[in-house]
Amino acid sequence: MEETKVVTGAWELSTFKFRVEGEGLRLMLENMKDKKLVGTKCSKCGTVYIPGNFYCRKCHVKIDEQAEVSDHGTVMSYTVGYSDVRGNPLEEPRIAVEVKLDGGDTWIMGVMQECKPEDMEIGKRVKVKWNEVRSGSLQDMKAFIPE
Amino acid sequence: MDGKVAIAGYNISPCSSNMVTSRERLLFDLTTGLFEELGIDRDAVDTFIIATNDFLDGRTISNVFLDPPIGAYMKDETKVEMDAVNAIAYGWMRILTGQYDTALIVSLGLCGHQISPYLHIDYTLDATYDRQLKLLNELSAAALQAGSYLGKYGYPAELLDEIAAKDLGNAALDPYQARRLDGISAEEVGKSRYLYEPLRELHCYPPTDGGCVMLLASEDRAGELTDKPVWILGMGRSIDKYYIGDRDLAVSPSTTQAAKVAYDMAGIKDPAGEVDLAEISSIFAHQEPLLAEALGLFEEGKAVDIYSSGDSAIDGRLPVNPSGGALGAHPICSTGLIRMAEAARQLRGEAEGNQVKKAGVAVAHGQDGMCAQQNAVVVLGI
Amino acid sequence: MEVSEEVFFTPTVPLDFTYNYRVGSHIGRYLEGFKEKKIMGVKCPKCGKVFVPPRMFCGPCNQKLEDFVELSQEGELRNYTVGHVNLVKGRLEDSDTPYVLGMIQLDGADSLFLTRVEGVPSDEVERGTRMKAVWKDQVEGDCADLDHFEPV
Amino acid sequence: MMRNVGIIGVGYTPIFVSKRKDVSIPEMISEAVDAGFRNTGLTPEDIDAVIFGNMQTFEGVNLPHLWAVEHIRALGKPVMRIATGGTTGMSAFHAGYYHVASGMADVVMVVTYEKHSEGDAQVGLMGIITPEVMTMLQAGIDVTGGSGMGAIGGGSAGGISFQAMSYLNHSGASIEHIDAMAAMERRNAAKNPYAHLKDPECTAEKIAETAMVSYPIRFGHICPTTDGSTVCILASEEKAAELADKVAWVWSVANCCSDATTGNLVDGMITDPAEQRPCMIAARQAYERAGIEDPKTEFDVIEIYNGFAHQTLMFLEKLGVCEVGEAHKLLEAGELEIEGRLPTNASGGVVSTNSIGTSALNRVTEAALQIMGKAEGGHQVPKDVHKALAHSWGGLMQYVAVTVLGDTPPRK
Repeated sequence: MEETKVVTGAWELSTFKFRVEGEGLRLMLENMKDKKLVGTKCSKCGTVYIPGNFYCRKCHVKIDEQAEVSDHGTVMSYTVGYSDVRGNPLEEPRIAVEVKLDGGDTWIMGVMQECKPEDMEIGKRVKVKWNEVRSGSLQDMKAFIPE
Repeated sequence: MDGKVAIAGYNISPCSSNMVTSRERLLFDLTTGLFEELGIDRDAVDTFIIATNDFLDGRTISNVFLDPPIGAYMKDETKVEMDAVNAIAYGWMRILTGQYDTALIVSLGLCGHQISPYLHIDYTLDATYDRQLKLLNELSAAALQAGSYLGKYGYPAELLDEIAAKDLGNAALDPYQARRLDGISAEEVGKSRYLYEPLRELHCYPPTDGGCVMLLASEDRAGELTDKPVWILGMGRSIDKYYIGDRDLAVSPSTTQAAKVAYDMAGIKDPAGEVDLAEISSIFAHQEPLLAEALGLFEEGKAVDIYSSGDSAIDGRLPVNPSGGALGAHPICSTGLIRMAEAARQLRGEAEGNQVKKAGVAVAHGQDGMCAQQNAVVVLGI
Repeated sequence: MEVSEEVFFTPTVPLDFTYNYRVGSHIGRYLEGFKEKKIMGVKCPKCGKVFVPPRMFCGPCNQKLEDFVELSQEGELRNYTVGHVNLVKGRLEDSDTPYVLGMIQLDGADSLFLTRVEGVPSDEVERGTRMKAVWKDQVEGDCADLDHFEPV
Repeated sequence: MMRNVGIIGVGYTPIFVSKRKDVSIPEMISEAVDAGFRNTGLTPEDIDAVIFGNMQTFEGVNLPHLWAVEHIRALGKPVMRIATGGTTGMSAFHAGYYHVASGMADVVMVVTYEKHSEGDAQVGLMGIITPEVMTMLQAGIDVTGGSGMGAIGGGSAGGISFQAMSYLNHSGASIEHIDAMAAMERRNAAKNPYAHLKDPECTAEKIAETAMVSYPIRFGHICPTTDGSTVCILASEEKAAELADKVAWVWSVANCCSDATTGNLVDGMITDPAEQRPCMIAARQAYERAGIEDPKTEFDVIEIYNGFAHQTLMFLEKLGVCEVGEAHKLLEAGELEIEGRLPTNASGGVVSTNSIGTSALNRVTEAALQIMGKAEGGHQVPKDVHKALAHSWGGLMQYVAVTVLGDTPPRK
């Protein structure tokens, strides 16, 4: 097989101007200053979304109701990262968790701290570790730690 | 063809150059609006077909977040990555098998604020040649096609002004169009700046945000859903060569082929005599007569007479783009579906200021690719 | 359908996705020709038509094309447009001066060839003009080697 | 009226490898198209419509069928482009099926491809959620900080680890079973001339030696990126009788979607990625349509879309061909092998060959070739194949499409 010349091309994603739904995320961010986690609740099926959503993804109806959820929750799944996707090893293993907060129905992803990989299990109780200084940014929620 | 398929309802977004919305919100509002009008909810939809494009949406698998906002959670959904007339073709076939009674066709193109629409054609070009040469783009290719078309019949460049003035005049009456230039004259069109000669800015579509949804239903189900079903009488699709240097750009063989299939299915023998109106995705002014000729609606070589006589105007003998067509709005992927919806609006007698006198049979058209390389034609009736 | 702009996050992506395309056998052969300032076409064994740039198939004849032929460097201007804008990453920018893009039928070819046209004022371009290829001084087997065409 | 539809031929590029440096995109696709015509004796005149599918951001070419129109011999024909992520190949196949079943075409060619070497698959996958990741950045998160966010950056690989962990937790299977599953498929791939990662001597121990990416996913569990193209030709019953000696009949198709399961901080996930309710719904619908009464005993061959090795086990259970928690026991008992009771991914599966646009179609074509008795290179199963099941998943783990094939027409 004869190798042929290479020419280049690009998909100019830098030219894009995205609008990403932010109503629910902004609601959550605002309240995080006060260590509160506020989402929205579907009045039809009762699903509580955190971060909130302007409509119910299951029922296809508009959502107007807010709902506060706990900063404690349960690990629904987790993974321990050893290398990046290209195979370069990480300096030390990192634990990422999917957590269902008490009172909420969605799983949200976070970094797990103050816990060894061998102590991790699905069903483990965890809580949010808040930053001392909070500004209404995702940084306010530093990590999940054991309850 | 066994069984009939109807358009049970549709919902067109008001289009604009910068719609302050997200993909999810636009589609949620379009679908819930349609469901409300029909008195149904998502349970009444058997299958969902989305027409979006990864390069327009700026993401891999562009439908990946769009299923919940259209009501498709835990339901059957697929994506046709083309102009949505092709998604209609798919929904229509699914219903014809008897396996589904309703199909919701969903499309959006945020090509005003989100992306430069011209890039969408850039990415379709031969990556090893045309994209390296960097001479060809959607506008330069269209200009060459316009030159080829005008040159073939010796038409004056002012014909393009007449076409655009007619379309933009119609568009100003239509509630869904983005470009609203009330009372613009051909002379004023002729004063807009040149992009690529002979095409001026107002001969070309405006970058547009917009979307459209349409519910198709089997004959039995249509009767329950609406008092005003619009029937799909025929459908045809075809494609031309890629290299513009290989093509006679003054004609559109694929449109002619697609139209023949659609007319045969609909039992139409003399389209110019039997069709009452046409909604054509002519995204550049010259494409309207060019495609109307390919559709058998205009006699070749008579475009100057047709436009000067008002034959194709709203109150003319054979109105073409009474909505104003794609020169008023071109949300890529949705444009052909909006043409269908506008045609249905005429057939249902709901087109208000754009309403043509006689509306029994309509032709709608959608296109993809450079210089309308790929075309889809649908014949609608009541 | 529209709401306040404040509802949204409006992220931008700081990078473009890049790709490396293999030109394959036919454009590969074409660009090889450029190294010797030759324009290669490919001939269909069935309909006899000669296409440029070369490609692997003649669609209407369902023929695989393997018969490469060298084309004349002269031909006739069949169609053109005068550009008043440039598209830069999809954005319209006014061009400092109008420029001409031409479709040339090279002698011996059946397809038209898109190129820049120079040596003639943009308001004096005429179809039917005989044109010839002008190469860059240094050719590298790159699309840009064939710089433009100008009147014979 | 639903018409019977049969698969009358398959065409592959001669090889599926990581880099095809000798051909352009359309040239590579034409190799599979040529093979389709060669294997069936058909010519382009016989084809009424063409369905085309791939994931276009992997090559940065929009609507590639426009550029490749002559290479796929589609001039003057209806061409429909279908793209649904990982399920693209099967979604395209389903579109072909409905073309024929509805009577709108008698013979349809489904063309799929991916030429991963021209782009960066990780970047292409990242493109699924770029705006969300950028939103999280804007909302203040440190994306580089933790493996959780780093994992999101890896496209499906990140969420996949959560899926695998959840699956292991509720099925009772262990990471060693995933190793053994991957090893079996690499061995099967060695018998398939159209597979990419082949290792006739592969063992679970060998897979276990590969680097851990994100527990429980090791490198050896992950699919490669492959250049290749696949074509599948479908025909009505009447045309099939005229044109083909062996036919694999389409008994039913079905698909279902849930919600994108990223679980990121812009959209929390509402379903467990290992729950796979869409798979259960699609399978149930497909079985109903095909008249399958007992999926545990009726299938002779199964092809599962497994970008990651644990998915073979997981989807066997979700498809209802065995009980939850039983798949790894079938593996241990050797029942999933080519010679076993329930041969699964005799082709080597996606974990051995992944040119994404083709991957879901290959599940159908491989099942069809098994029915026709035409699987080459030693991966034909020894028993008669009467019924086969093909599965695929896509999107952010929320799309599932399934196809049931049989050796006789489904309806009189």
